[in-house]
Amino acid sequence: MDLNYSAEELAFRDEVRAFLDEKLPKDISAKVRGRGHLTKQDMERWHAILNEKGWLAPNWPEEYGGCAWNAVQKHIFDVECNFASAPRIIPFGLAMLAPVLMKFGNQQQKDHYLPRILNGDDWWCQGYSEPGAGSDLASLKTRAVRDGDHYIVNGQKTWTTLGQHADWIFCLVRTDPDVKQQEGISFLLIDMKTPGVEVRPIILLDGAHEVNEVWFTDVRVPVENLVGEENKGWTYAKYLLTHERTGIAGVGSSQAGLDAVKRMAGSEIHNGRPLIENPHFAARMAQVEIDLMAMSTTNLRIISKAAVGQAPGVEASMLKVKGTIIRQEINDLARRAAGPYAMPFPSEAVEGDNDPIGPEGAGVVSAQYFNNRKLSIFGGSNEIQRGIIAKVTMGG
Amino acid sequence: MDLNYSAEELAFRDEVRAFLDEKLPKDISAKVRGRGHLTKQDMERWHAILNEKGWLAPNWPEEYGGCAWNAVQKHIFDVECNFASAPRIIPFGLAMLAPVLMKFGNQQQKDHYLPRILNGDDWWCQGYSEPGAGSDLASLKTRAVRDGDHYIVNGQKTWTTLGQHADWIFCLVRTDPDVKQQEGISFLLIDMKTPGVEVRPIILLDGAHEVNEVWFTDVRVPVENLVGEENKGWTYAKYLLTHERTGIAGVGSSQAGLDAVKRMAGSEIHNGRPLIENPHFAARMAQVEIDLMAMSTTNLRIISKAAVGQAPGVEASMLKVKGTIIRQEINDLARRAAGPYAMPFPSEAVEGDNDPIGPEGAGVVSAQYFNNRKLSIFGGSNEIQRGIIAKVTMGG
Amino acid sequence: MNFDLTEERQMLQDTLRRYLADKYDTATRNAILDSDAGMSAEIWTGLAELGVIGALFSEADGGFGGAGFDIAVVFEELGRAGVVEPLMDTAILGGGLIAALGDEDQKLLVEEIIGGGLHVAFAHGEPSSRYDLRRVETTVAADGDNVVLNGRKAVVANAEAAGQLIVSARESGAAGDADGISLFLVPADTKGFTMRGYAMMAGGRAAEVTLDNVSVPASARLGAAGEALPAIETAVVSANVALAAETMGAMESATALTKEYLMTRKQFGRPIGTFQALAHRMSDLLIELEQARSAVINAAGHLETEPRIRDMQIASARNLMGRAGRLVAEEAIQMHGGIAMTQEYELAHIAKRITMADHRFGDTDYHLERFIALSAA
Amino acid sequence: MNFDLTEERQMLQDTLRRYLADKYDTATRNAILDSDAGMSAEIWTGLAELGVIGALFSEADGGFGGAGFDIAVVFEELGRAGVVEPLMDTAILGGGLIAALGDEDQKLLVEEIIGGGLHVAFAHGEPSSRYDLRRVETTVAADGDNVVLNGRKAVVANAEAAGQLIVSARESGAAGDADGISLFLVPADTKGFTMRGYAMMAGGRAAEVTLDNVSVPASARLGAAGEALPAIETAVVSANVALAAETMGAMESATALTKEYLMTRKQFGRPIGTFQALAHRMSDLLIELEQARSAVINAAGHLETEPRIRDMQIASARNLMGRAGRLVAEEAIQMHGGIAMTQEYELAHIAKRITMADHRFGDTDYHLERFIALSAA
Repeated sequence: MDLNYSAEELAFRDEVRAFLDEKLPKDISAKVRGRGHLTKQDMERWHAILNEKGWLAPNWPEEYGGCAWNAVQKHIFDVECNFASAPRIIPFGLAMLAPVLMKFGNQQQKDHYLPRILNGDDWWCQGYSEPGAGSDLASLKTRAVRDGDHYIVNGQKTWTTLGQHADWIFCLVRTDPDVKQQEGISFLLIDMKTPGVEVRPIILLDGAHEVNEVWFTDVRVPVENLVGEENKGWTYAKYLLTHERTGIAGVGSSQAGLDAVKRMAGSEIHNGRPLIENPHFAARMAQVEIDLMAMSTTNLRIISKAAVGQAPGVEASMLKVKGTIIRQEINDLARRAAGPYAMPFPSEAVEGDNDPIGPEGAGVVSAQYFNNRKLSIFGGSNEIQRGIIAKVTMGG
Repeated sequence: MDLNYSAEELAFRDEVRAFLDEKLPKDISAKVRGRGHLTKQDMERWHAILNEKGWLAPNWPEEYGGCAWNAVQKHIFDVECNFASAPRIIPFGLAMLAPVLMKFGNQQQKDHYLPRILNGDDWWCQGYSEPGAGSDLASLKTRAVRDGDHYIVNGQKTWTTLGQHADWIFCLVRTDPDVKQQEGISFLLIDMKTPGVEVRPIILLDGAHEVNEVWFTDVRVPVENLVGEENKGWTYAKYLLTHERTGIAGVGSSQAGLDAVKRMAGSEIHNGRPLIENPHFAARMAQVEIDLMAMSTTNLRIISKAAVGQAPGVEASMLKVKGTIIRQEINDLARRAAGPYAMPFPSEAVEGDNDPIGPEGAGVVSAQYFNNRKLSIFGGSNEIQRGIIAKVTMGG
Repeated sequence: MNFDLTEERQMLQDTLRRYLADKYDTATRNAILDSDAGMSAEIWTGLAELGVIGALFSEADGGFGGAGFDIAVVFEELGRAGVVEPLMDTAILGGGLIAALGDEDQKLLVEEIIGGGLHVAFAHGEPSSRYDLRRVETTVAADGDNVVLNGRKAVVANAEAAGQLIVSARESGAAGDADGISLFLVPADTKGFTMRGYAMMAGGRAAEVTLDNVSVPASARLGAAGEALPAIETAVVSANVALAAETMGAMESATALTKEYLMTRKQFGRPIGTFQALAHRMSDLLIELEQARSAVINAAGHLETEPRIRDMQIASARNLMGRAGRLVAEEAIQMHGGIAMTQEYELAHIAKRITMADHRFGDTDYHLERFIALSAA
Repeated sequence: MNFDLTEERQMLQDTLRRYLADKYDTATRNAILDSDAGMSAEIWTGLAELGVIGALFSEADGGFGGAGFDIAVVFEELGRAGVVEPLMDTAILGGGLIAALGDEDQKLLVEEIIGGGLHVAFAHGEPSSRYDLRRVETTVAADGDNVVLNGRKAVVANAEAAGQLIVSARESGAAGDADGISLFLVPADTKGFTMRGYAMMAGGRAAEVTLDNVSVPASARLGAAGEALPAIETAVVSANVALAAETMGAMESATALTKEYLMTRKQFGRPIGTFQALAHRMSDLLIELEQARSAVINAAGHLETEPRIRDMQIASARNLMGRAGRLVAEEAIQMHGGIAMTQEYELAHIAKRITMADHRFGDTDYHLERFIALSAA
């Protein structure tokens, strides 16, 4: 065992730092640091910069234009990006659809979609969840009925993240209603501009518009947009869900968040001393930092193992649960640090071109606290993850 | 609402204090304060003193020799007894069997057993749990087969508290094996001196002998020892389990325990200052004290309600869960306060007539910490209690 | 000792609960949240007419209540319905301070408050004071018969709606001193005020208030010069009872919504409340709700006791509410899943009320520290 | 960066695990616990013959290991099997201090230790020192070529079995000073020692040691006069790695036993592990176990780094182990129910090992404070 970076790893870290220093637009990193609202254009600019460098797809094989990084390199890149306040890369095309296409798509689909994902030609969103289904994906009701060269799709998806920006959606649809729940599901690619597709915003409790309902009314989808075999979609969805997810632990994000809390607690004065010196606040901070130090190593251990071909399996669920607990705890610390200034609503009155009020970064701590309750709900709730861990390790 | 004691209540408190000051033997209270080992004789002495005063049975109706106290008086008595380091009164006869006999026993049984319980003639123990049944009481296997004027009892009970001292045991036995689990159970009183009854000690993880296995091999029990009707025992057992239990929250015990922790933390020196001034220790202590202040009021609210005839129902389960969490947290604080002196095993080498080692009271903190893990396991585990709360409040 | 509400309070509670059930549903409240004023004049008048404001004042002050349990009963109901109208700011703080310190003339305002005709804001906290009631840096200087105020006040709730602001300023001493703090009753239209208003996360509005040579007659001072801190502390004690009770009421709603959701929502063919993990976690919420109820009773019941005991009970209640409230808010959202993440669902607002209460007059840790300090005293 | 054990360490781990699985079952261990010596000479010899003691020393000191990961591998296995034999006291502390400070003659003892022929006790803590390594009040006075020691040492683990005791005493300064502490290597049969021995809650024995004019040659001093603290701190750092690894090993056993119990034990006709509440809680234990494993790796991997980083990792690991260990020990017992409350069941001992480790060289809060102090430095 060796916990130190090797010379090569240090060189790689320096290369990443130099790149971020030179290429990450300052206006974008300022927004990320201040937790401001990123526009679609902001996200696309950064996507293009990474693509130009060839660093957009750490998890893709080289043949498709991936980075061919090992686990430690991916970790370094994650930490440095967060440290430099780079935006996160939208995962739907790159990290979610692409692996499915690579494994189950036909040659034509690979040739067509994969380069467009890298180039940012298509913005993808995900159509898994349905109203009333919660984490019980297999109960989905959206129907696709074969009609000649097309499927006719009817139904509704929900919690579709950034669906308002999307050109395409990859969907789970029911193609055979007469079989057991997990059978009869297919994996379909749908152009959002097709007549009958409607996106309706869902406003989250912090006022943010980031998820949507997507309604399908007699939407005609060419059969060539089916991925893999009809009625085998559940297999592909499971593959996607259990596929290696380097970023699932959110280590870099948590480290950046904790740094921000430390800055605020260093400047806020409580009883005549910086809040960071208050033993009760310091204890909360130290405990989450200690948990994060351990999880960071857990994360590296797991992705190292994954790198040499061992499936991460149940460990991804462990990282998801612990990772979200830590991130949410850091969000909680941030709101505490802000004191009474956690109360204002981060509207245009206190953000944007107006001078911020309260300590630096305080404007959005509460919004982020509430918004990030989603971390333990969406993408397979922590209850689902705990169920997976128990089932895999105890059987039954 | 009025949170203050009335003049009558204050007078009652003074009366209790004066009584305890005068009548509670100093050698016994010293043992309780030092958490030393109480002998059977110690417990019987205190039982007799209370009986002489007429204060042995707060929950019994006056007609049977009870105190006829209201809820507040019972609370005052509990708190003052704990404050004065009085031993707890063994509940099996007084608080558990007696209410069942009063409600379901025949006149002969009431006339015979109830006075003997008050006088301390019979030491009772409880025969509910069986090996492998855990909290699933209804699955019990001990058989009682009618044979003329007797039942022939075969089987095994476990976790029988202080069974080594007992003259009698009240038992749940299966009298009809052919019906659904909860039917076919009877409530039987068995003389421990009957041939075929064998008590085997179970040593708990802290080294204490306080629970036992009780084995029955062809034990002949006269049919007049059946309480109520044959095969109706489950009803009686449930009555007992849900019967008003003033002491279930353990408020007085927790207050006394917290006082002991404060004393130790006031004298232990950490970083040159009393441990009680250390912010991290103080925070742990304050939080449990705050929880206890609230639970003490919850307890009073609930027993006041019970006093005017409203059944406490699910609230007893709430008090059990929160009460055990608080008591166990105080045990944890006590071991922390003792520092390295929590490590010695409280054997004769460091107790009894030998000078104690370490800070006052440190000798048994770890033993008590481990022993009191039982609080959330025995007498209906906290999981069972949570299930009851959920079932009653949510139905289903 | 007894734990029964008086008949009057029971009636007040029933009346208020019915009124809010009738007039203050989720859609109405969400419309209020979206409005420019951030509150409803109609509801305000309605509450005044019901006597809800009067219940927060003693008979001597023109009301018919004002005891700890009156505050608790009212704010439990406000919390249960997620009411955002500023009863705490106008009545408990504003009205309370005027009643405690005002002269005959000033006290006439209390009548206006009880009638629903006047809003008041308590402009006390400053950008660097956090929860410290003594950290006042706003200055006051004599200028003939007038006094001139200069300084900045932070997150002043209800500032824009207020007809009168109660402004604290320092006559002498350093920022953290107990002595030297005065209060001034300043009409909102006085020259020299600048307000930067904004909505708050859990509803209602507040403002950053700048005082630039705000000149008022010396008679605008409430009580004796430099001696306002004890009255401020007393008013804040009442506000803390109100906050605790409001949080408890909101916790009641959060647990009730969650219970209902768990019973109706099905997954894998069964109500999700029958899954043991959720059932047990729901039980823990119900236990904490009882703890919270007792903490509010303790705080309300000791409002008129000697300060050390009173303050320990207040600190205790707010600390418990901070911990239990966080658990309930987070668990209620988690057990609901996605639906509770949406603004239009009732729980979203209730959870925000619970959480944001932890940022007024001291958070969980602040009250823990106070409890520790008072225990050692 | 890589997370694979070297082949040697993997082999050491396998060998030790097999040996203990074979020789150290619950019944054997419980018999050892009941014995007067509180340990087994046969096991001690066996461990020495396997090279387990040697693995804790560097080649320079006559061993073939001594790095952080050597300690971690050995103690994880000892923890997993609930071993009560005093490897930490004799080898890590005793042997470590002699190797660090001893002269040629004194260092000959290390060979004896590695061979299994000598026990050592580190008599450092005192009745009022708690976890403070600097709080030494035992005195040392020169007396010709001899020095005379007077004082009391508290909860000295392995004192009765030790052939040599390493006694700390103060040459100068006040109780809490860093400077002025010396160590002396004192044969157990030296006149003036009084030992009051006792068994410990989690196995093994300790003693209260009184030094009444214990006179030894000045050459018994280990290292330079008054300058022993850095070496003590370094030895305790290694002991903390050992404690963390041992706790982690014990947590592995506790979770494994619980998992097995949940899968085999049935209630209401189903294995209790299929009840969702228990399944989810079991998952949390497994998550904390991975956290603990990482904390041990971090601590062991930084044993040779600069002191501030090293000490932060140590404090971090012990704090995490205190929290996660408590959770695992308490939950494992709770999920088992009654059976885990009995002395004869394996988990009872394992839970005690986990919990009692929190009382050696600083508890959860002590290490949290250290982490905070080091973070601020």
